[in-house]
Parts: sequence; C-alpha cells; structure tokens
Amino acid sequence: MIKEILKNVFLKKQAIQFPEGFNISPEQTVKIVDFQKKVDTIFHRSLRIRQVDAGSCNACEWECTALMNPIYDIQRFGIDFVASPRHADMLLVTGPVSRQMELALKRTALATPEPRLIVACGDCAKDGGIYKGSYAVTNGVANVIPVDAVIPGCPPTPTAIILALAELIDKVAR
Amino acid sequence: MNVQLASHLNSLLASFILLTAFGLVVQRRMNALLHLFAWQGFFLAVSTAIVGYLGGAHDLYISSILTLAIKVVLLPYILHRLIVKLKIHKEVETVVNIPATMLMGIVLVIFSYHLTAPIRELSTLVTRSTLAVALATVMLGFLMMITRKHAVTQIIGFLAMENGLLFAATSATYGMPLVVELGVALDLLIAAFIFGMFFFHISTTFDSLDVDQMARLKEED
Amino acid sequence: MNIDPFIVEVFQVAVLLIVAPLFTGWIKMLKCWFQGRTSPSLFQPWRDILKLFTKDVTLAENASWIFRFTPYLVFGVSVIAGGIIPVLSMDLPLSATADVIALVALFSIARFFTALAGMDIGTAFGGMGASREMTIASLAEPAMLMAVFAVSLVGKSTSLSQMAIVISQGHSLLRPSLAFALLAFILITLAETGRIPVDNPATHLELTMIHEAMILEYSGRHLALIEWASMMKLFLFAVLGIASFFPWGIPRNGELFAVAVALPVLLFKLAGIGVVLVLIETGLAKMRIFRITEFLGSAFLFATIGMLSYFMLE
Amino acid sequence: MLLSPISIISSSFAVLLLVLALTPFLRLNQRLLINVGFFLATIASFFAAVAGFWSLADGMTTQIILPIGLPDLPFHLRIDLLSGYFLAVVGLLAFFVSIYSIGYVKGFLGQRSVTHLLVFYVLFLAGMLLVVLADDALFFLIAWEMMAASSYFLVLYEDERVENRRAAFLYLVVAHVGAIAILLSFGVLAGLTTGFSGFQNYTFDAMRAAHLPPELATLAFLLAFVGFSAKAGVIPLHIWLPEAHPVAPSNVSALMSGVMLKTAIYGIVRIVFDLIHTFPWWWGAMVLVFGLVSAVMGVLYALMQHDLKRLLAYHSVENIGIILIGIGLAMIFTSFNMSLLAALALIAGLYHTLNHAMFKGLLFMGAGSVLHATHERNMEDMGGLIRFMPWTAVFFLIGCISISALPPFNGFVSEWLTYQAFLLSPALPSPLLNLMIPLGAALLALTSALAAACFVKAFGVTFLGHHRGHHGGRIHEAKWSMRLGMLLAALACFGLGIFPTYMIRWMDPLAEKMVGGKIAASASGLGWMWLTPIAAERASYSAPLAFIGILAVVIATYLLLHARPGAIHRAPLWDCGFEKVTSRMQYTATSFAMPLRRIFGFLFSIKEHVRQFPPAPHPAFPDRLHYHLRVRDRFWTWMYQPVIDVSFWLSRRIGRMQQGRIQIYLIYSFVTILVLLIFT
Repeated sequence: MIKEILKNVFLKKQAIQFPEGFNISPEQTVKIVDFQKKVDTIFHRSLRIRQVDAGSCNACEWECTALMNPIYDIQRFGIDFVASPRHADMLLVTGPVSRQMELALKRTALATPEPRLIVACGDCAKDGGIYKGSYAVTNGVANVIPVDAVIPGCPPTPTAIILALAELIDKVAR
Repeated sequence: MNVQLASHLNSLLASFILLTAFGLVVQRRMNALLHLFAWQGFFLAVSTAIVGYLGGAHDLYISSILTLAIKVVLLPYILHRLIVKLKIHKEVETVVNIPATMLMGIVLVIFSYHLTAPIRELSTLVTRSTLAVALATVMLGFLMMITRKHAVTQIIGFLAMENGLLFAATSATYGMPLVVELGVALDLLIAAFIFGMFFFHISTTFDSLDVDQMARLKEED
Repeated sequence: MNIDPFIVEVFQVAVLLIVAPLFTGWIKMLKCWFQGRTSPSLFQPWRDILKLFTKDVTLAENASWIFRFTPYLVFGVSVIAGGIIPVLSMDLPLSATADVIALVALFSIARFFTALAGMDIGTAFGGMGASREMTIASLAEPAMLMAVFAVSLVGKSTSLSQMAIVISQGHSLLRPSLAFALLAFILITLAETGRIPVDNPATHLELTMIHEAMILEYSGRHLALIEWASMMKLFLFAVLGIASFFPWGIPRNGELFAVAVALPVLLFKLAGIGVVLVLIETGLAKMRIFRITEFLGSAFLFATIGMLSYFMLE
Repeated sequence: MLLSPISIISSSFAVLLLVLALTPFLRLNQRLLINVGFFLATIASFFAAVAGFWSLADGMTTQIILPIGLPDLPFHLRIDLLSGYFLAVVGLLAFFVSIYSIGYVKGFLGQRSVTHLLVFYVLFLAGMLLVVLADDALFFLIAWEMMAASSYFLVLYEDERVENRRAAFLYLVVAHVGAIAILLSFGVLAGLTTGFSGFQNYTFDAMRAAHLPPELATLAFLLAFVGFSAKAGVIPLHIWLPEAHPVAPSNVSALMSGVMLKTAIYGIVRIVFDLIHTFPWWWGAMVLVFGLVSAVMGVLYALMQHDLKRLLAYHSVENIGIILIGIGLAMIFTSFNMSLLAALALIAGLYHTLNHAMFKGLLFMGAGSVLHATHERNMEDMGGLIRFMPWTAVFFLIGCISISALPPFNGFVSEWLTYQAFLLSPALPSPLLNLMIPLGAALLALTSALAAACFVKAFGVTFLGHHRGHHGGRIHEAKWSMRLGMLLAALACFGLGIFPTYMIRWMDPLAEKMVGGKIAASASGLGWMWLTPIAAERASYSAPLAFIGILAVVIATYLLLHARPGAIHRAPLWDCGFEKVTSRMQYTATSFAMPLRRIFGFLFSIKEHVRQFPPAPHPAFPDRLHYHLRVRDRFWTWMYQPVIDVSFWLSRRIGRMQQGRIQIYLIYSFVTILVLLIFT
C-alpha cells in the first residue's frame, strides 16, 4: 500500500490541462482557459452539482462519473457532486424526462435552494433525443422546468460537459 | 544505557508482548496471526537481551539469539509453508465472539496480576513487575487454544504460551539454565514438525482442519 | 512580556475558526495526492462555507424550532470547546470551565441535538442516521472514558491544562500506558469524527451514511454552520490529542514570544496528524456497521491495557 | 420553638389530616374536591420541603416521642440531617406533582370517582414522610406498610383492566417479600444483640449504641439490602417496577418513581452509615456491583421498550443503579478510612437521588400530559406532538437532556461527581480494587451514552417527525396547572445543574455526619462558579460559564447571520422526488433501537418473525407483511418463572387433600391430635 501511495505521490498521473490535447475551436479555448476564474468569481470558487437521472440510459451518467476520475478530475476546479439537492447549486438532469420522473424532477427543482442552475445534459435531455415523440416521455427537460443550459451529445464527452459549464457560467455572469 | 532507561524499555516491551498476545487472541486472518507471533518473538528476544544486560547474565544473550532464530524466523516460516500448502486463509468462525473474548482476556490479565502480587513483594529484581505480564501471556495463549476451532491457530496459541513461559523465566529469575532453554527450543522445533505432519493427516482424513471434526473419532453407541 | 490571557483566549478561538477548514482542506489535498490526483486548493473548504453563507435556506414545511436551533448550538459548542483545550497557551481563562469528561459531554450534547434534528423532519434517512450515530457514540463512550482514565493516571488530573503540564515534563514517551491510550484515542477519533473506516464523509449513497444522513435536509447558512462545526470537531480532536499526548511546545503562560512560536509548532503537528489520518483513510476500507463493534471493542481493549500496564509496569 | 422544623412538619401532617377530614363532605362535588384536596396537598408538601431544607441547613437534630402506639412501645420520631435531606427531596417533588395533579386528575372526571384516588394519594404522601421521620423499627415498618399499601391501591386505581390488577398484585408480593426481609434485619439489629427480654431496644438509638459481632452485622446488612432493593427495583428484584409504574395514574407514577424508590435509598444509607457504621469493604463492592448491573441492564431494557411509561420505569432502575454506585463507592472509601473521597462519593450518590427525583418526576408528568392528550402509551402511534403541545415538548426535552447526563442540566453534575469518585479510586490501597474499579467507570460511561441514545429515541419518536396515529386533530396542549408543575420541575433541573456548589455546601454537614469528611470548602475553591470536587488542579467544571458562553455564541451567530436578509423558503421535505411519503415510512422506536438490539441481543430473550399475510402468489410480491417482535426480560424466565411453577405445583399437591367430605376432614384433625399427643 505504501508503495502504491508513494508511486501516486511522486509520479502523478497528469490531469489534462485545457486546452492542450483537444481539437476544439479557438473561442472555446478562450473560455476553457479562464474557466477556473469564472468558477471563482461567480460561485465563490465552489459549485456543488446534484445529478438527476430523469429516465436516462445511463450513458450520460458514465460520462459524469468520468468527470471525477484523475484524468478529467473536475474536483480540482472546486466542483463536486453532492447527495442532496438541498446542498446543491446546480441540477444536472440527464435523460428525456419520462412521465414517471416528471413530478420527481419538479420536486427536486423545488428542493434546491436559490440561486440555482439547471442544466440539461445529453440529447435526450435536450429534446427527447431518440425517444422523441414517445408517449412515455415529455421530450426534454425544458418542457418540465426552465433550463439554464443544454449540453448536446449522445452522450456528451466529459470535455463537452466542462465546456458547457463554462458557457453557462458566462451566461450567468452576464 | 543506564539501568533506569533499560527497565523502562523492558516494561514497554512487556506491554508490547501483552498487546501481541491480545492480538493473537482476537485476530482472524492467518497471515496476520503469523506476523503477530513473529513480532511477539522479536519483542521477547529484545527483552531477554535487555534483561541479560541488566542482570549481567550473559548466557541470556545466547537464548535471545536462539529465540530470534527459532521464534521469529524458523517457526513462522514453517507455519507459513503449512498454511500455503493447506490453503488456509482465515478462521471462519470462532467459538466465542471476539468482543467477549477481549473481555475474558482483560479479566485474565487482572487475575494474573492478582496472583503474582505476593511474588512481586518477595522478588527484588528490577524486572519483577513484568511477571504478571508473562503469566497473562500464558493464560491468553491458553484462552486462544480454547476459543479457536482451527488446528493451526491452536498450535500458534501453544507457541504463544511457550513464549509466556520463557518471558516468565527471564523476568522472574533472570532466565533458566541455558541447557534447559536449548532443550525447549529443540522440543519446539520437533513439535512444529510433528504438528505439521499431524495436520496433514487431519486434513486428509477429514478434508478440514476444524478440530470439532475430531468428535467423529469417538465410538458411536 | 506577557500577554493578557484573555487576548490569548480570543486569539486561540480565532485560530480555531480560521485553521479548522484549512486542516480539512489539507487532508483533502493529501488524499488527492495519495490517489495520484491534482488536488483542489487548500482553501476549498473555506470557499464552500462562504458560498453557502450567501445562499438562501430551503426549509422543510414541517421543520420545528429544534431543526433551526441545532446548527447554532452545534457551532456554539465547538467554539466554546475550542476555548477550553490548551492550544496556544496553558493558562486560559476558560480552561477551568470543563475537564476532559465535561468536554466530551459538551460534544455529546451537540450530537444529541443533531440526532434530534435528523428525526425532526420525519424522513427515513434522518432517523437512520440518528440511530446509527447514537449507537456508535454509545459504543465509543466507554473506550473514551478508559483512555481518559489511563491518561489521568499519568497526569494525576483530568483538567486538560494540568495534564498537559505534567506530561510535558519527564520522559513520558516510554510510558506504555500513554502509548496504548494514544492508540485507543486514535481509533475513537476516527469513530467520533466520522472518518473512514467508521463513516465516509464524502459518500453519496444514503444507505452508507451516518453523519451525512442526519444533515441531508440542511441548506444555506444552516448547512454552512454544521459543516464548519464538523471541521472544527476534527480540529478539536486533533488538538485534544496534541494537548494530552504531545504537549511539547505549548507555552506554560501567555508569554509573547512563546505564543508566537507555539502557532507554527501547532501547524507543524497538525500537518503530521493529517498525514497519519490520510494514511489510515487511504489504507482502510469502510467497515460494515456491525463490524464497528469489534473496532471500538479493540479501542476499549487498548485503553484498558494502558490502564492495566500503568498499575502493573509503572 | 414556635417555628421550627418539627413544628412545620407537624403542621404539614395537620394539613394532610384536614384533607382526609374534608373528603367525605366534598365527595359529591368532585371538581371542588380535586381543587381543594390537591391544593392542600400542595401546601402540605411545601411545608415538608421547607422543614427538610431548614433542618439540614441549621443541622439540628430533634427527637419527639409520641405517646400513641402499642402499650409501652411508644412511637419515636426524629428529624436529623439525613431525614431532613430526604424530607426535602420528597416534599419538593410532591409539591410539583400536587400542583400538576390539580389539572391531571380532572381528566378522570366523568369516568370514575376520584375520591379514593385523593385519599390514597394523601396517605401515600404521609407514609413517605413518616418513613424518613421514623426513629424506631416498629414505627418505621408501620409507615413503610402504609406507604406500600396506599401505593398498591393507587396502582390499582384503573382496576377494570386485567393487566393493572396483575401488575398491582405483583407489586404487592414483591413489596411484602422486601418488607419481611427488612423486618428480619431489624430483628437481627434489635433482638439478637441484647436478647428479647424487656423489649426496649427497638429504637434506632439503641441500635446505634449496640455493637454487633461482624457476622450478625453482615446478616443484618444483607437482609436489609435485599429488602430495600426489592423496593428500589435493583436488578434482579426490579421485576415489579416496569409493570406497576406504567399502569398507575401518571402523577402517582411520578411520585412512585421519583421519591418512593428513594425511601429505599434512605433505608440503605440509614442502616449502613448510621446504625451499623463499621463494615468491611466487600459490602461496598457488593453494592457497587449491583448498582452497575442495574444501571447497564436497566438502560438496555429501556432501549427495547416502545411504551413511553415502561421506558421511563426501566430508566428508574438505571438511575437507582447510578445512585447505588455512588453509595457503594462511598462505602468502599469509608471502609478504608478515606473520609474525603467517601464524602465525595456519598454526595454524588445523594445528589443524584435529588436530581433523579426532579427529572424523573418531570418526565413522568410529561408522559402523563401526552397520555392525557392522546390516550396512547405506545410511542409507535405518536409523533409530531411538538406541533400540538409545544410547552409539554419543551419541558419533556429538558427532562430528556437532564436524564441523559448532558450539561448544563442537573443529571450531568451528579454523574460527573461519580466519575470523579471513580477517577480517585487509584488512591485505594488494594491493588485488586485498583484494577477492577475503572471497569466500573467504563460501564457507567456506557450507561450514560446509552441513556442519551434512548432519550433521542423517546423524544424523537414521540414529539418529532409526522404524527403516526389517527387522532391528529384532537390532540390538545396540557392544562395550565399541569404546565406549571412541569415548569417548576424543569426550573429545578436547571437550577440544580447551574448552582451545584451551593447545593454541595448545603449537603456538606450531612456528608460529614455520615462519613466524617467534608468537601464543600474544596468544591468551591475557585468561587461559586467552578465546581472543583477535590482540588482545582485535579478537575473542574463550570456549568454557568459553559451555559453562558454557548448561549452568547449562539445569539451572536444568529444576529450576525440575520443582519443580511437571507430568505427562508418553506418547501416540501426532500423525499428523493418520491411524493408518496407517508408517516409510516419514518423510523419507529423499534427500528431506532435495532442496531443496539442486535449488538446486545444476547442479554434479552428476543422472538422475532416476519409472516406473509395473506400468503402471496410470489414471495417477492407479498400482499401484506406481518412483523412480530417480542423482547422479554431474561430475569423473568431465570428467576421468577421457576418460583411460580413450584408454588403452583405445591398448591396442586395440597389441593389433593381437599376432598369436600366432612369425615375426611375429621380424620385429618384426629390424626393431628394423635400425633401431637404422641410427641408431648
């Protein structure tokens, strides 16, 4: 165990530095570079996310899990996932909101203290995605609760999620 | 190294021996048991050496080296081989649950302290206070042999008892004559080998080392 | 020149309030490093607290006054406890307010109200957290008292500053009773402050929660107070350990230079404690709740051996 | 001599007699009867409390001999420090409870006549006062029987339920077994020393003077200990307590649990420290062990209860245990002539006696108001009562904090003193005791922590969360007089917790008289705010500072955070989005205690099974599950069941002789006569 720890401490897996290693457009690059600064200014350098699975296929959840791993390591920005909407600043909703989850989603939004952000993560959450038009879904989060930002992609890559958070924070800043 | 410091060290080692004895009683995993046993032997060896230094009894150095060789290196190695060969990793269940065993152990320690009180009054050695610990170690080894079902843990308990006896000898009377100790050491080795074969036979006969199985040996009437 | 004890007292409480979140942040950093990750900044806990203070409070409809009163009480208890333990000086105006036993009782009144607040809302998680917390606390209590007993045998007292004075004299490193009491105290600290292997402060799964489950309903400034108080509790157990086992470097009285030296010494010791804590937390996995009996049982065993070895060997 | 403790206490008896005299005339107007009767009882008990406080304050001992009683066996009465202290305890709680009863007993109006409730209440009160005043064995036993009998009728008050009759009978049996033991003990003390000729040495003075040989003293002590622990509910003689206390009217159970058990403590202290006053250390060790067992087992059994009053009854067992721990330590220290530590331990025990009277009375009064409001004793059907009865909730919470030994209330002070007595035990010369006694301290710590857990359960399940029962709307706050009684008791709990140094200064002469040591000077060495039992550098505790400090921080934080207007939104509770949360989904008392039930399960006889009802087509989708759990006192099956079986067997055998034919009976008597004639 000690050997493991020492290995971890001294030859550390390098977390990805934005924007290197990503083929993303320059203006996004700009956003990413000062992403840290934005998190700092607007949320006192601390953003707590509550992830809500509104009938998703769990692909998006896997990507959100990837956010926590040593490669993307979103915690270093002061962003973290929490266990209760009461503790959260942002709801990250995945999945086309199925009828069963509609009320639950509303109540979750109600339970989140102001100021709060609501992000629809993934194509399903955007407009129902491949489930669009099904009688069992409400075709996207926006039809249930007001949405501050949408992250396209099926599923969106962790990078895309971080980029979108950057955009969103821009919007809040304005 | 002045006498004061040495006796302090000795009492510290005594308490460590007591701790390892308790650890042997409550530990479930076999490898950890072996490690604990080796540590106990190590503490015993060091304390023997210190007692030898304190009492100026230089044959104790030899017996400490013996202890180091046999109890820290040889016996654990043999037992380890045994465990690997018999594929034993942990004791599934003990006869009495662990917290209860701890309480019994505490009571035993108090009892042995009470027993050795008169000897403490008589003896004049610097190390007399560790006698209670030695007795307690013996009793804890016994407790271990009682509360465990597994044959290997029982032999470890037996060896721990022997540690206690040796410690008692060194702390009460600055060690037994060297011949005796040599004899004891030899016996231990032989005992270990015999136990080893014995286990093989048990495990081949009952394909288990749970000594409760031996109840099957008695006549069914 | 000597500083007035009251000033030292105020300074010490200020240090408690400021340093406690940094201590938690330091532990988080070490953890990230040990897991080979880029760590958040040392000030992350402070940022969380400040952010929470600016947020609104969302209160359950059926929350009674107990639920709203608890955060303030818990916070107040931690602050007062911080004034009692000798951290920067041994003569403090508040140090006679409580000895170790009364100090433990102060913590347990905070726990009592937290548990009530958990049951106040009437959710299953709150009740579950309260039940488990009280169970573990009642198992930790005998071990704690036994450890106190062992230390007070050496220190000839249960008042903290007195124990610190007596232990800081003499070569007490070689005392087996203190060694075992320290061992027991570490296990108890893990249980009382809800660290791995007893409880996982970073868990997201309600069913594995103990302390978190009781505060799931809190938000905004209430949550900020409770989180700050729990950081302070961790800090306070650390300085309690320092005061009763490694009191070297705590000045006997409020002499200016000594106090000035005491602060870096304290930070150094805390850094060391952080390393030990993180080694334990990285090395061990969280236990099943019914294994905690054996965990705290062994804590009791260590403390008792400490007590016995005082009588038998010293 | 016009105004002295003795005159005040006699005037209080006069008031009690007045109540008995007025009862027949007021019988027809029950409401007036309640008002007048309990008001007069209030005054009487107030007088008793004043007399007690006064006689302990100026430390005088007055004896009077009543000419009544058996021919040339007059009754002796005496107020000394010890009886003064217990007068104060009894009087103070009876004062609160009598105020409370004015409102509480009105709840019975229209259901049944309260006349005999009042009469027996008054007799019960008088009995308890006389027990602590009696100065000879005869009068003591008469008062003791008066107390026992009247409380038996009080337990039997709601006699239409069969369980009440059973409980009352059990209580009567145990009480009388105890009384016989006490009688024998007095017989040993009074008779065997000087012989029975010219029986004049039945007074306590004679017993003090007599010097018993040690084996007789031991015999007397053992008998007395058995007798008094039967009354005090020491395990294993506690069996009647959790049966009798719940079924009695709550004001009576407050008195029984609060002070009637204390008369047994009085008896033990009186006999050990006053009448025998020289004894070996193992007496103390025995008392200590029984105290520890009662404390731990009592609280563990209490944790398993979900009947509020049963739970409180088991906690009485626990607290009696804690008191006995203090007294046992005092006995051990005395037998080694360590008077200072003995004084500390004795004061700890007696202080806990007073504290337990206060908070247990308060808790039973609170439980009574809950009963009064919901007509429920089962906690599983309560919940959320803090919204319906806020005042009762606050008072009950204060009681819970006090009994859980949490600062700054009174329970903590006495337990802290007991811990100090434990921590000073290494001064004892016997190495064995040095090693054993700390384990006792650990058990005490376990006890108080478990008590905290138990009262989180009691308060949380009863007053917090959602209401589980069906009559949510009809629940009402308690009447003003009930609230007043609880308020006074709560204030007493708070005052005893904040000003311990004054109390100790007041109790100090008692300790000096009993064990010959005094700690008041050292106890307030730093001033009245700091309690420093032996010395300031040994240990110190300041309830006022802790209380004021925490209060100040709380207020400051509150104002600081509310300077900035931060909105508070009320929202539905966070149910993970699952909107159909019902009150049945909360943690119940049973589920709260489950971890501890599993850890300490080997101490109880637990029967637990889950049944599908009706049998479902598929085991995974049961229609309804029926969960049954029964936790029983092991002592019942160990000790009492065999006795019952044997007695039934015997009676069946003797029943054989009963034939119903007159000739057979004639033969029996004839044979008896013949046998007698042969052997004379």
